[in-house]
Amino acid sequence: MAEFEPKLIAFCCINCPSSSVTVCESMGMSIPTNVEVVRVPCTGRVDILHLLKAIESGADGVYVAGCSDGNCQFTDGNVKANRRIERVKKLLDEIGVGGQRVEMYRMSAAMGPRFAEVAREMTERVRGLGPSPLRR
Amino acid sequence: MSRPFKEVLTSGEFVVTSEIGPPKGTNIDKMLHHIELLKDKVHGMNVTDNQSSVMRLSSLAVCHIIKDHGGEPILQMTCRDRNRMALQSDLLSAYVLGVRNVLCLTGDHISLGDHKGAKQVFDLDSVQLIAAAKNLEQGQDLGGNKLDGSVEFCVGATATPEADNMDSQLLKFRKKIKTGAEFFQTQAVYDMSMLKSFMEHTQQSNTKILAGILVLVSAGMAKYLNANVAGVTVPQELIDEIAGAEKGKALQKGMEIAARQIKQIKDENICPGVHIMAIGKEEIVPEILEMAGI
Amino acid sequence: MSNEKIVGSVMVVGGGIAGMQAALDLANAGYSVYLVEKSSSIGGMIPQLHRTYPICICCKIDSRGVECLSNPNIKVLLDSEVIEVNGESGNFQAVVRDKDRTINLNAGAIVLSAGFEPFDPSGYDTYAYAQFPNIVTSVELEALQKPTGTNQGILRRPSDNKEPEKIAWLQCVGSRDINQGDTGACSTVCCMYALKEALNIKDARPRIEVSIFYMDLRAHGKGFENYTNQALAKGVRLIRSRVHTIDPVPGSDDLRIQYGDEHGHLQTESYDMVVLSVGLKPARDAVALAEKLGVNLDTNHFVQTRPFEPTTTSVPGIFVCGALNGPMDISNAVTNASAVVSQIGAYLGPTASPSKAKPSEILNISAEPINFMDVPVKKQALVVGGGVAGMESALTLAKQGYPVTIVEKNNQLGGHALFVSKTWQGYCVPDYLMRLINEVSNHPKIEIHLESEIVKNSGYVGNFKSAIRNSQSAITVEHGVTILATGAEITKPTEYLYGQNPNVWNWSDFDEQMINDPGVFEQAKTAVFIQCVGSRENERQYCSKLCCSFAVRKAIDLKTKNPEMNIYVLYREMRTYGDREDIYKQARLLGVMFIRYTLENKPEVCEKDEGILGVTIHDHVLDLPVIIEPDFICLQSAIVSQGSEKLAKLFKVALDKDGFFVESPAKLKPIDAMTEGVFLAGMDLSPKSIEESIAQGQAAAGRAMGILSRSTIQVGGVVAKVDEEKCVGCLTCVRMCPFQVPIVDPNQRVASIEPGLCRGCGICVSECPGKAISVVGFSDQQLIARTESLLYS
Amino acid sequence: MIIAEQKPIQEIKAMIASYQKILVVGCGTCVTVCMAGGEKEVGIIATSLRMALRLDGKKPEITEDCIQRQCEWEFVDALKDRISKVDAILSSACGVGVQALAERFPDKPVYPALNTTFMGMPEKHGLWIETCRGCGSCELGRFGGICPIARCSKGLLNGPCGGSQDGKCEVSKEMDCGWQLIYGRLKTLNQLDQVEEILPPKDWSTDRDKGQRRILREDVYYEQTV
Repeated sequence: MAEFEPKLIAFCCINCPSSSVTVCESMGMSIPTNVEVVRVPCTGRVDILHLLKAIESGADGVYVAGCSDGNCQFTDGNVKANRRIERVKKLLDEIGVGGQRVEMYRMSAAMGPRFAEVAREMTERVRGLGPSPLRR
Repeated sequence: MSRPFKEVLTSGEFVVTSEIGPPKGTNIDKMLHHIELLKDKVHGMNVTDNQSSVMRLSSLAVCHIIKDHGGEPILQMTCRDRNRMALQSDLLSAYVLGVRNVLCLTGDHISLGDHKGAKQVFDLDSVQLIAAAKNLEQGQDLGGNKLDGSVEFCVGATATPEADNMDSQLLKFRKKIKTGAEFFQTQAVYDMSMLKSFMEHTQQSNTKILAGILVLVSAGMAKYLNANVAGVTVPQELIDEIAGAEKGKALQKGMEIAARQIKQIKDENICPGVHIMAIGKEEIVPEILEMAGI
Repeated sequence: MSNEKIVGSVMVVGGGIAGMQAALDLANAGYSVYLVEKSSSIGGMIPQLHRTYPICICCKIDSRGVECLSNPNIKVLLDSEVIEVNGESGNFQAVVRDKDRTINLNAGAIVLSAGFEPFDPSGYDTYAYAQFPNIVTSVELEALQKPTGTNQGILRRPSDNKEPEKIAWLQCVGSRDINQGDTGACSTVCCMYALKEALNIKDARPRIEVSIFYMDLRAHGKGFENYTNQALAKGVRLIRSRVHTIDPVPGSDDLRIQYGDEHGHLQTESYDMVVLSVGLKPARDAVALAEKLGVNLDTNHFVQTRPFEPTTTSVPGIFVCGALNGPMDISNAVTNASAVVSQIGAYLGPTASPSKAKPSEILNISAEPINFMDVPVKKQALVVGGGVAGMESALTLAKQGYPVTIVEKNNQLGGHALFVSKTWQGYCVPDYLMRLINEVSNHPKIEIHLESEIVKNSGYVGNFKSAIRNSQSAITVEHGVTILATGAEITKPTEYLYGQNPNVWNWSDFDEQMINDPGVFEQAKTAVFIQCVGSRENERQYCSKLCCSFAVRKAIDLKTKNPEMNIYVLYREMRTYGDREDIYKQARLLGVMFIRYTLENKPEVCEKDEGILGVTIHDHVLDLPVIIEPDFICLQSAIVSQGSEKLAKLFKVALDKDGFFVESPAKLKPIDAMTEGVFLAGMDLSPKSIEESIAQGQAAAGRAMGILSRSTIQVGGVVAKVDEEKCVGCLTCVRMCPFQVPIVDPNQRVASIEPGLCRGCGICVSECPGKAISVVGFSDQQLIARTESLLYS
Repeated sequence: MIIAEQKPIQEIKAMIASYQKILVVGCGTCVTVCMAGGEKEVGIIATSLRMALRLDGKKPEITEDCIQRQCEWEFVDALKDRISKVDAILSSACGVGVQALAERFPDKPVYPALNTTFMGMPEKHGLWIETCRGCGSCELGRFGGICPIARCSKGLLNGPCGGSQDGKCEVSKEMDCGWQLIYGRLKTLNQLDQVEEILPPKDWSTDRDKGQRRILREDVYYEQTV
């Protein structure tokens, strides 16, 4: 049987993490094709509903890539996003989908390889969890 | 046979009271043993009322048992579990059963005990409960109705000498006196200088204030009191003293401390009496009194 | 594009951060710019760096290069060199040669911004740099750390590609050293970049041991002390010592370092790698060009500027900015560049520039049209604070014809400079200040409100409205830009017998006394200066920056007048950064005694009979207590912000934990506030010297010109919008917006968001419990639809 | 304002699991402001329920709506058409709204998505505290504007109990001692004499002990004809 390839959605701030994507690409590192990126002006724009809807629509995992600590150009959009992620994790645990399918990552643009690393890390994590129970 | 508590209070003697904790259940053997042990050694035995919000045998029933065994009971009543109807009714019952002393308290919050989901009452507060008892003595209930046969009590209340919010505590203290409290039994005190300064605040009243002596059984208990019990502060030197006791001798050390403080209170005439609390270990009270020279 | 005429051309030589910033600010103000860069790309040093301090912003700088290349007003000449310059101020003719051809161009003014080059340690045996592969320069280390480098962000040492476990930095390599490399100046930036490199390594691999060997830790800038404390907390080791020998460890590629510790004992330690924190030297080509242009250089070969004109060279029409002006960090270089632009503006006269779209960094992901609205710009400025920074910015703008309103809370202009007698170089401050106050007071375009304060502010970039109130009246002004330059205050010491003994002075009183009665302290036999009084301890964990230079200057002045005087400076770190190192050296030569103390061993001051003072201090070198009986003591007390909460709130500017204004985090914009159209200058940002305040005031004017020169400004675009039908006025958006943009007017009862102020982050949209806010291009529907389409495809 | 809190999703799911078509109705007033049941939370509840039920092998049709106030007949009536098409209603309003829906749509089962908790206000954004118990006879004038009934955990009228320490209540160190607040404020106002007086037991007849309370205002009363 072919190995399960998780479908992931990454909500990605157009600042540091998006630059990080560019750095990745310029270094010739590929971002796994199972990760689809949705760009947002700031991770502070990512709503609980967006994450839940992504899971409902069949994503096996969702993560949010925000700027590193203290580097949000809107002061603390990344911190606010992080708190929402915590609530989504609890909700998904309650529902039975599993909170581990959702994560927040912080990165600076200079950490180019980090974006690819995060994409792989999350892919591996979700692969370990198996397909979303909503897709079974 | 014991003397009426009111008579002791006015005699000028050094007053000693102690506590009896009703059992959780109906086995009263151990409690009876304590009653026998204490009835001739102390002037009054307080019976706690669902102490710490833990459901137990009723205070009124135990007071009646003490009376039967020739002791002098002090009925503790809290406002937590009964509304004004039940409280007044129980006061009438106490009187007809021969109980003549009542200590009126607010009571711990329900959430601190073993029935956290219970609905707490607090229809009256402690000042209003004192007033209710006094009112019954006048042959009237709180609804303004006449009684057929009134009551006569020696009414007591509590105070907290080591409270950090002394001003507002004194506000309530004054109200209790004004309402008719005849004696006070205080929350545990460990710091004699704080006790002295509290007594200075209360100089104008003629009410008898009995200092609460809670026997320490371990350094752990002392630390617990400091961390979790409002209005109680065990000074560091006492903690060190009990912590320094030989293994297995902590209780003995605690008894020594209690005896020493009782002696100091008596010798220096800080208070006209003491109220000894030995939660669950009432058998040690006579020995403490002996050590204190009483 | 508009067909308004563009006047004035400027040649900027050097495409590093300062050159790029100058070019962009000039272009935005309507000048046409030739940006001449000798290498094949612009960007300068910064693309070579791995992260910056105290906050990392390197990822935000790339766009500046792109902007330069795409701006129609900027012509970028790569691989180019200036061969010859003729003509004079207002009409220079330059000959520039690139790989293939020679270009003749005309320029009204020239900006020298071709910066610095790192000190090359290869010729110096002490550093053994050429001998051992595992001794690298800090510049090489940046490349080794970079994720885009050959090691993909994993630090490996050159000799064997091993991941190092122990790394040492040696400071002051090619700085503060006239024997080795003829560089007397302190390079200003190395302490901080070494800390940054060490901290980044610690963050990536906490088990790596990092040690920095230094002489004085010069963490004098805004946020630097805090950064240092962070580094210490994370295990960066600081060793105060100058290393004298580096030897190989036999049988390995490791290196052995010998150094004398603070007690004079010889210590030996082995390291896997040694990093030389190389200093900044003016770039050779730039120096050659400057010499060719007849521009004066200072003793350290940096371009010399005129007193109180931090970017003006000795040749009219030629300006300098960035590290060619003296060693400086990135944010000072950017400030310097904007200051140059304002000086050129005042010099060449204003231009009319086209209206420009509100700079939007936000990509539109939907097909939804983004609407902008053209709003005329109020070509007028409001300057809050009439100190040096405020007056310089006002005057610069007024000289270009823009009306300026100055609001000063005191009853006279001048601010803190009224109590300063000399700059660290020894220039006379009162003369300068009187000239400036006269010029400002008599300028027809400047309106001054003394004993007044701002009580209300509304609007947005290009269209602000403020209410000014004094005891008699209240007026309203409309202005396109706001410059906040409210200054700072000096604390009154609470120790060292201040206020109890008349001979214990606070430095501002001391200097004021020097202005009023220059000879007053001359006859003293012994003087003591105590540094860091209330700074870098307890609740004020920051450096007040200018006190070291102040004390050294005063010591020199006193010693020059009376060579017999014994002068002691009791300090914790001697922070005479940059060219100030020269006066530190001079003071030592004159015999001024410098004794270091630690926070645990602060000096003790007592009063003996008849008010005679006694100072006891533990001397580290002698390891003995030293007792001094001074005639007077001068205390360098801390500089604090003067309670700007109200203004911060009015103008939507954040305050840092020390109460100073916070500059925009969005990009490297050291004088832009978080709110567009609001600029910050002077000591309300952080403590600084007069020349730095002047530069900031001018730079604020330079930034302001970019807005005032436009006829209209575009607002709207990617901004949040409230659906009034759905809004219940719950205040969530008001509380959650990082920039305090949404308001719920008690009369309207629903929220409103001013499109001119909204930055489009979308935080309020995600927080609104009634779903009453949307942001153009990023609505819930759009984001959810995008997610679904990605998942279903 | 009425403060409410969302029930756990599993509890809500258990109530509505047997229905196929469900309408989740939010309320645009108090519960929107306290972030428990406005349009945003309705979306979260609906999405969460859809997922939770799908995991049980069901395919429910869950739709969403949010009206201005669930405690007014006119706004509730506007839901008529939508409600006629569903099997059950999940109300994310306070208990008042839930009951209004139940009364208006007697043939549709109505379930609460929230626990209606108290009357209070946000002390900080995201932290709400109870400040009024609605006892029906306000004594705030006597206590310096701080209610001993709502803010003393024992509702004492004559002063603090002995359990107050460092200004905090014996029940929780997170909770201010209501009596310390009262005492401090009256001291500031120089009105301590107001609490020296011994207060008799409170007349609780205006509390809810007489059953459902009602207020009839003759001057504005209007008999609705539906």
